[in-house]
Amino acid sequence: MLRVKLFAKARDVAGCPMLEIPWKDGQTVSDLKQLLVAQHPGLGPLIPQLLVAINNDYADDGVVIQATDEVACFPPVSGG
Amino acid sequence: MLRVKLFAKARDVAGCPMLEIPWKDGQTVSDLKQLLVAQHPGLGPLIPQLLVAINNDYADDGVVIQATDEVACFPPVSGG
Amino acid sequence: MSQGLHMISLTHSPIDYFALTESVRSSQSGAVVLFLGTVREMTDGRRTVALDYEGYPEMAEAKLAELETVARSKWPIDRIGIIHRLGRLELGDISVAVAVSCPHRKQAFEAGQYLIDELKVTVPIWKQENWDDGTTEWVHPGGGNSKP
Amino acid sequence: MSQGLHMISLTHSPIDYFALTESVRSSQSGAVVLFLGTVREMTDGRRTVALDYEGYPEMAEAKLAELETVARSKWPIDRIGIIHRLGRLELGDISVAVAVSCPHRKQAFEAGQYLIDELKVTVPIWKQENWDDGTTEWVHPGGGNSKP
Repeated sequence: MLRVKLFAKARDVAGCPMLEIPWKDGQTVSDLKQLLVAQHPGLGPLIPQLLVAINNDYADDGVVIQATDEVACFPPVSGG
Repeated sequence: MLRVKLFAKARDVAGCPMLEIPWKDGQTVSDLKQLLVAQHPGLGPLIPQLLVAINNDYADDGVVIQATDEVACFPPVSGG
Repeated sequence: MSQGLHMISLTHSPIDYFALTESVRSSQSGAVVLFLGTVREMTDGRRTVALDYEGYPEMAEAKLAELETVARSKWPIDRIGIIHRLGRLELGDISVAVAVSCPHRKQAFEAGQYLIDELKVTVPIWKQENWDDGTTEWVHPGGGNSKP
Repeated sequence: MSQGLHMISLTHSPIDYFALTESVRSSQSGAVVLFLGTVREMTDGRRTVALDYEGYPEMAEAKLAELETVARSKWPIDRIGIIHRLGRLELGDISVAVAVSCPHRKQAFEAGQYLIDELKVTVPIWKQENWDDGTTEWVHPGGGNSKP
């Protein structure tokens, strides 16, 4: 299982700050986005802007995620 | 007589914070500079950069000075 | 990292920008620039009553440290201090303070503006508007799914 | 002049930049920029032990008021505060503080930088260096006898 932290509107829509996603070796950021929507269809509209962070760094769609990575998904940031 | 305030290096060179210059109607900023050097030759080297203010505003060489104006002469400013 | 003195943190308390500014002053620097972001009442004709800030603390601190490293590679920065507040903020409250000292003022202005501009697009913190009609709304700038 | 709230002055005392910054904060503004000029030890390899600032107070205050008017014509400034210190300043002391608030940060950075840049060329204040070899020297930027 991959543990995925959610923040801001993504957390509100999912109704949960942390999701657990069944995970296979070799799956990527892009795969994660599909699995998130399958589990929580409400996240669909957020996907085009959704940012994925692996171990505190932003990751592009093609990056492979290990089940042991620290992963977070969230909309564009708006601090300041 | 025209009273002329001096500041910074101009005051140090003249050795005085206020000079009194015999003044005739119609004389200009340019005339004032010549009269200053005549009275205090040490001011000569400062003249090319010397700024003249009339009633709290910078004045060009051609401006006519009234004996009742508030006049000040000083080198380029260096505050901040 | 050997980056000299700095104070970079997230807090749920009011920001003491005086202490932050004092922490970047130094006789090696002729210029200090402080930026404060404060909660503004009106945005595009709508009235805000409060903002709620949420952060992803571990990553936010990592990104702030990165930001410091990059800024130091671009300008001869003496000291940097950044504090971002999280939680409920009322009108006029300070949400973020960025202080930087440099030998000369142009460097300090450029570095200060760079730090707050980059903070706003790379550091994982989000704000939720509380409008005066009782509705709430996450502020999520639009624009592609590329890295910010 | 109806220019809203402002605090513009010369002083022989240490500058209370915290009070100055508080005076420009407002819930109409999302951004505050504060600039502090401080006495730097090293200039072109020479060591300063102190600076003496002298001003022409009546004209300096007139020029600062003009500066405020021009800045307000260029940016949507909410509040402005400027304090310049005169007299003997030691290393690290604050010689000038400029604070400005605006709705958005880009405006506040631009206005703050404009105010200090213009102050340094138009406001009649002069500094004298006290070098560590015991000599003193007026700082008088060169350049023609045109208006600054």
